[in-house]
Amino acid sequence: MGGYGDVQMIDENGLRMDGRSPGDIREVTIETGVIPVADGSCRMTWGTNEAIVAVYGPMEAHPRKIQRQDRAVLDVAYNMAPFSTTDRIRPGFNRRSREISKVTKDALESVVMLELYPRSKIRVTIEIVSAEAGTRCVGLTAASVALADAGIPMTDLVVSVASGKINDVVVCDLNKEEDNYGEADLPMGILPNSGELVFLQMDGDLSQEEFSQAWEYNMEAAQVVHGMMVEALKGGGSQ
Amino acid sequence: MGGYGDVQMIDENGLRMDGRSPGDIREVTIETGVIPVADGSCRMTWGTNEAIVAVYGPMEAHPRKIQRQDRAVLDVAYNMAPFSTTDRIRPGFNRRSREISKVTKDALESVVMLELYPRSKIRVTIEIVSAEAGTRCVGLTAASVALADAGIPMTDLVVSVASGKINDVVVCDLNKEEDNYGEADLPMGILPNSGELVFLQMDGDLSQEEFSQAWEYNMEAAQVVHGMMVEALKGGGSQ
Amino acid sequence: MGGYGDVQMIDENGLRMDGRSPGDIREVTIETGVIPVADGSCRMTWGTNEAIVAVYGPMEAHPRKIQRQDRAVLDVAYNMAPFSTTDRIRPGFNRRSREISKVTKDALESVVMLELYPRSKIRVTIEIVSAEAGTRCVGLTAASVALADAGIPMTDLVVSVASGKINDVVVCDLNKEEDNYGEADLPMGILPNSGELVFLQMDGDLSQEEFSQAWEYNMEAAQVVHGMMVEALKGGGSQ
Amino acid sequence: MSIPIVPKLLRAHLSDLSANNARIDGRSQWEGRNLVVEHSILPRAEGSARVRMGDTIVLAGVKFQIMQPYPDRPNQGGLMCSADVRPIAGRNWEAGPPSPEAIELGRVVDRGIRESGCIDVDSLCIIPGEKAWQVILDLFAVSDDGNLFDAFALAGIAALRNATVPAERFEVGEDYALPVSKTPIMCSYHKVGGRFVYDACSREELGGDERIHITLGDDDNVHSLQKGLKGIFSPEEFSEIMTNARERTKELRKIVDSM
Amino acid sequence: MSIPIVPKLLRAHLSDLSANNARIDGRSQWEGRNLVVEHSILPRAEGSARVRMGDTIVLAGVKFQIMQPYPDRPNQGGLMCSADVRPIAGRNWEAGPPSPEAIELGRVVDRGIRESGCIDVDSLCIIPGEKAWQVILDLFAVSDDGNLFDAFALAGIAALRNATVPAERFEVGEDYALPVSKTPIMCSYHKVGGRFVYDACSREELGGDERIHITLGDDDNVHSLQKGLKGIFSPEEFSEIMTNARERTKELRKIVDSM
Amino acid sequence: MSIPIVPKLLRAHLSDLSANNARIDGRSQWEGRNLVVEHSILPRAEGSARVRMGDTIVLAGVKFQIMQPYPDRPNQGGLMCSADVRPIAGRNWEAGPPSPEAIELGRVVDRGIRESGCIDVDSLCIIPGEKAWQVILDLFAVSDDGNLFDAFALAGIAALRNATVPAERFEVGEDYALPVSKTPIMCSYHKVGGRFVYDACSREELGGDERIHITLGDDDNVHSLQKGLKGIFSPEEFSEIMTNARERTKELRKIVDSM
Repeated sequence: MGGYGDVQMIDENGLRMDGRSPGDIREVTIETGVIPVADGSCRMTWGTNEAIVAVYGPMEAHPRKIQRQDRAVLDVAYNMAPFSTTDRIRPGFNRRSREISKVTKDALESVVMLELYPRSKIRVTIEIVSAEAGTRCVGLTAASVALADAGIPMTDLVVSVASGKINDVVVCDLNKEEDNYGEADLPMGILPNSGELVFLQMDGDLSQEEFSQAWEYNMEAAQVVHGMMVEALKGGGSQ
Repeated sequence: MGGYGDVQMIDENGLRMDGRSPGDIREVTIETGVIPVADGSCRMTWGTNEAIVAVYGPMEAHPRKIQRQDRAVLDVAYNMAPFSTTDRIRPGFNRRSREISKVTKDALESVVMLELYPRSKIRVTIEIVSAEAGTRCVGLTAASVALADAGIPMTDLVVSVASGKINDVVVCDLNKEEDNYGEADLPMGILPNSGELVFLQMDGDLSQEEFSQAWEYNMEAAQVVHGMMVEALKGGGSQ
Repeated sequence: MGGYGDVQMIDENGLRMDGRSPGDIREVTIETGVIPVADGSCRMTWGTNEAIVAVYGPMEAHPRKIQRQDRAVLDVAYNMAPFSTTDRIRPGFNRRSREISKVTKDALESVVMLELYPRSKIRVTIEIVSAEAGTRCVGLTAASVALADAGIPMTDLVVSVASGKINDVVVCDLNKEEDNYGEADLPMGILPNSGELVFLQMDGDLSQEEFSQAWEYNMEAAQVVHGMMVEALKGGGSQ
Repeated sequence: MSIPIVPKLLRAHLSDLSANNARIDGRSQWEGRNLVVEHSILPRAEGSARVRMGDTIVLAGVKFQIMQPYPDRPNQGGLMCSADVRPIAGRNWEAGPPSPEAIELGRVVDRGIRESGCIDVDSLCIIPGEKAWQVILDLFAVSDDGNLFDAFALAGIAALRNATVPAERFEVGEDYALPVSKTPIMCSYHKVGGRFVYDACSREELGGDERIHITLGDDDNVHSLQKGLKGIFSPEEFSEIMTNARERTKELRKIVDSM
Repeated sequence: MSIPIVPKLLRAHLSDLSANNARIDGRSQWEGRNLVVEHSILPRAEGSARVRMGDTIVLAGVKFQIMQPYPDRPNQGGLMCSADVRPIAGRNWEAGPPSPEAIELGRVVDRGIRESGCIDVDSLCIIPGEKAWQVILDLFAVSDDGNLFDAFALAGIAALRNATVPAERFEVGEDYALPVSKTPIMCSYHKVGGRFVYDACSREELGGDERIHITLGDDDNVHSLQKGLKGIFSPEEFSEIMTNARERTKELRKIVDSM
Repeated sequence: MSIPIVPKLLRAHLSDLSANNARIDGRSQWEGRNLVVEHSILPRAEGSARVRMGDTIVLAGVKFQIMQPYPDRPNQGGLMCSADVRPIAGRNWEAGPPSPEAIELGRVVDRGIRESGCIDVDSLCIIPGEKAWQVILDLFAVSDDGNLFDAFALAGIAALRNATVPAERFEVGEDYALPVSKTPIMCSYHKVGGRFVYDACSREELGGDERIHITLGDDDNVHSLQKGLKGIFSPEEFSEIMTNARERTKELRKIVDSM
């Protein structure tokens, strides 16, 4: 986390520079069926983040050595397009993307009913084409919508939200400027029906009280976003 | 293409700096059977270009997943040796070589009777050990001679020649100095018996009339080179 | 080899800067069973060199294409840890390590009775965690102890020692300072029971007489180290 | 890219259609698919475009970096064009280093734009010998239903024409529109069922033979050609598609120029 | 890392044990294995430590390089943390580029140390804008019997606290102890047989589900969290392990601080 | 390099031949194959040679670059030797990153040339601390019928002796012949059918055991040794091949020195 400098990001009324209250999230839009050749897909914007996700499968897993006799394998890749950030990103190997791919896969495997498709493969590709702050949350949330759009059975959707801290105040869903001066970041992946978790990361500095507040904000925001996901899946539908 | 500067490359009699007329090609030599351990091979010099090509096969295609039930697979690699150019070339991955390997393979697959050798592999390796200008043409032409030297049935030989433009004049077979100031390059892969094409690239700037002239030069030069290829295959022969 | 400068490394009594006579080796310690999860292991210190070796196997060789019907395959890797040298070593591909891995494998294959374990694999990993001079010798020697610790049958142990030349004097087992000014290095891998060789490298400049002296020192030192290896294998033993 | 096995049935079906002067999706021989070109769609890019041709969708984004000019060309900046087809775009595209197909795609599109001279590299100089702009055009496939070449080329030139040089952010002056003086347009033809057609869809690519890419400039001059895949064609066939390309590029250029 | 097939028998056995409040190696739910922390064990490193937790053994070594500070932070040096699990450490670890598992390991340990602020990057400046120290912490697994995360984190902070800045060798002043102001400690919990346990051994990792890593600072502040692997957990479960982590990190911090 | 399965029949045949003091191609134990050394055969290289030993053919090319000397050796240039065995040279050589076999080849040839001191790196200095020549020797296999080591080493030293420093092209003075003061020569011996032979052909390599490479200098001093492949040899065997190498290197040195 950055966290240096003494820039004032919260005004005297407790509002943030973009007018949000501490617990508010940015504007979110969700659209399904956006990739005609995919089995399921989702475009999600969140502030000026934009993630596009394609799901292919269940399909034959090859080479055969990756097959599992009792379940499908889930192949998850998270990537940032070269033009998604202020400074261009060079294509290719990237430790950050590898780690996010792995934890996203870990989260999705917790809900996808892989045992229904032995010996097959389901491929989930998350592309961030515009990045603000919180891309891993947008990607994971959009991925669960795309899986639903593809008709892959899941025990629940996953909603991912992050809260953080600026100017020693806990706030939900940091935007880019807040993130530059942020003192902590707590992304979570929440099952909206049970309130359980499948994804959790955190870095920075949070006291136990601040931590509880951030946790609470995430839980509340997850309910809001969940409503929009359900709406999008009713309305949109894959082509 | 370079194309800048106002260096005069054509004299008042319409002759080029090395004395050639616009439609003339450089000196060419062709030799077969130059690699004792290969099934077929060819060394071709063209100006101060030198290409060496080895053909191995038909042989077992492995790993098995690359095998095709109804035909042989053709494996074609074009490479420039480190000492083939004025500035040394670092060995290793190279987008230009990958593209030339691909289009050369596409051209050769159009004439090699792959269906005669199901489940097998034929490997063609083109090494440029001295480069002037037009190495992709020399490599493709030498590869078709080496395939014939290996006794691989083909529907026709492939002759590859390039024409271009210097000082707004269309000329055939640019040499190195001409290429440095060249304004266009049109390499073609021609079947000498039918006049059909299996390879075509072009970059630079050619009006429709210039384009027709360059095309014509290539067609004529192909007949000249074809005669030398047939001669070499009669005389040489693999060891 | 370095070999420049006129630093005096041998005193008037013919002793070296650390007090050793020309034929003496540095202090050596050998310990087995140091890696609880491995089938055999060895930690060897030699001066301030420290090598740790793990042996896994015999185990199933996969993928199947690496299997041999009539013997086990031996997989040997030599590597220097990033913190093993004064200047940190970047992890990753390294031509020097690849070559040392190969010649170490060649040496060990000469004594391990691979034919007893058809279709299986034995994996030997040599990690240099502290490097002074002569790490390839320490690694090879420690590897043969670790193989014995794993109970893998061998026709003999391998003892590896190097002699060299400083100030035009042939000496055994160069330490780091001597190596910086060394004029030659002759590492050998010796079977202590027969006096035969399975490993030999050399670089630098040695007259035929100097070469014979260096050879002789190595043969003598091998007997000394062999005694310690036998002792360690009696005393230690894998857990 | 993993190579799908071509079903003989598909080839036979395409041949039958071709014999009846028909195509698998009902189009005529020289008819393109529905086309939508949008620009300014990527908030972090200095120029961007989205092209949709039927079910093929691509993005193009322009970014700028400051480079040191090459010693022998102290007054020139640079143009770099990179095409990436990642697994999102279709089930046969795989992760990993760029496949020969993706390399060819990027290089062919790059040549068409570069050789047209639409970007004057001398105009990219900031301080001679010290600083110049490097223009980076990234092409990104979202959905591959065939003919990525034309979609990339169109998105590429549209994104360049949409680009603003971010001089303020780099503290070297005021922002200005990237000067793009020409509009090179690529048209691609695939041989399907024995004849060439314009703008093949993926089933036509799968069951077809060679493809030819033609990039023409504002004055009909040829800037780039490429024949790809196994196949033999005659001078007469080439002449026919070149004639078509002269018409078609004019239509497409109007769309881009009017943006 | 090659992924071993998990025998159903092992999972069943672990479930039975768990139902009886027992563990496969006889420990209780929150009990750690035998712990030995040593320092100054690598002659070529500027700081080093060896940690043994049961049959898991790791090394940590600190090296220094001189770097040019980033233009926007001219007074700051850097910290780099790299974890490597090579084939020596266990039969399922394979040679080659770092696996996703090894990448996650390194990044999670890195975050815990970095985010605690235990190293003041401003103190690493030598000449503002020109020279600063880059601290490189290399974590190296010798024997993997489970819970490499905690072993790496512990060896890492111990090695840093043991490190001497080699200013003399680089001819920029006199050597001095690297200032390390805090002692972040990681505790890891695996879900085994349906409940979380502390400090899982490799058989528990193999037959278990998700794991959670918690790094706490001197004042119990949270510096890093990570959930890994497939699995679902409740807020109550998380609350329970967080409570345990607050106790356990205090005990471990004492060991490190007393060295 | 893909590893061909060694037919037991070939090994048995080679043993029988050896027992009768014969070799598979009719040569005697210490007899080399037909040798042709040519120079100045690569128009773009500053020095070049082609060596043909029986059906083994290799090329060597010398190129020059300007480098900045290392801080601790401001008056020295450098020598880099790189060996590449690409698929052209034989059906078992494969494309891709250099195999362990190719790496060993390059490093052994490099050491023989480097350690002989035949190139005085001090003579490569242009401006102390600023500019020096880097000599790059590229070895390239055209046809591998065995003993690439000796062919590479011979072509390498011949190409270096043939090289002209291209000072004019780099605008740092007049061209001059690269000073090469010595002629290190490598001789290689393979154990075939239980005894060592000189200059093995590929069938002998395939059905043989270990190989030993010896590089001797003008005064018979040893500059480099390497034992490769699985096999055990005695001091007596080594002594015998060393004696042979002293004779043979003299003959080969005459050929190179007379060019």
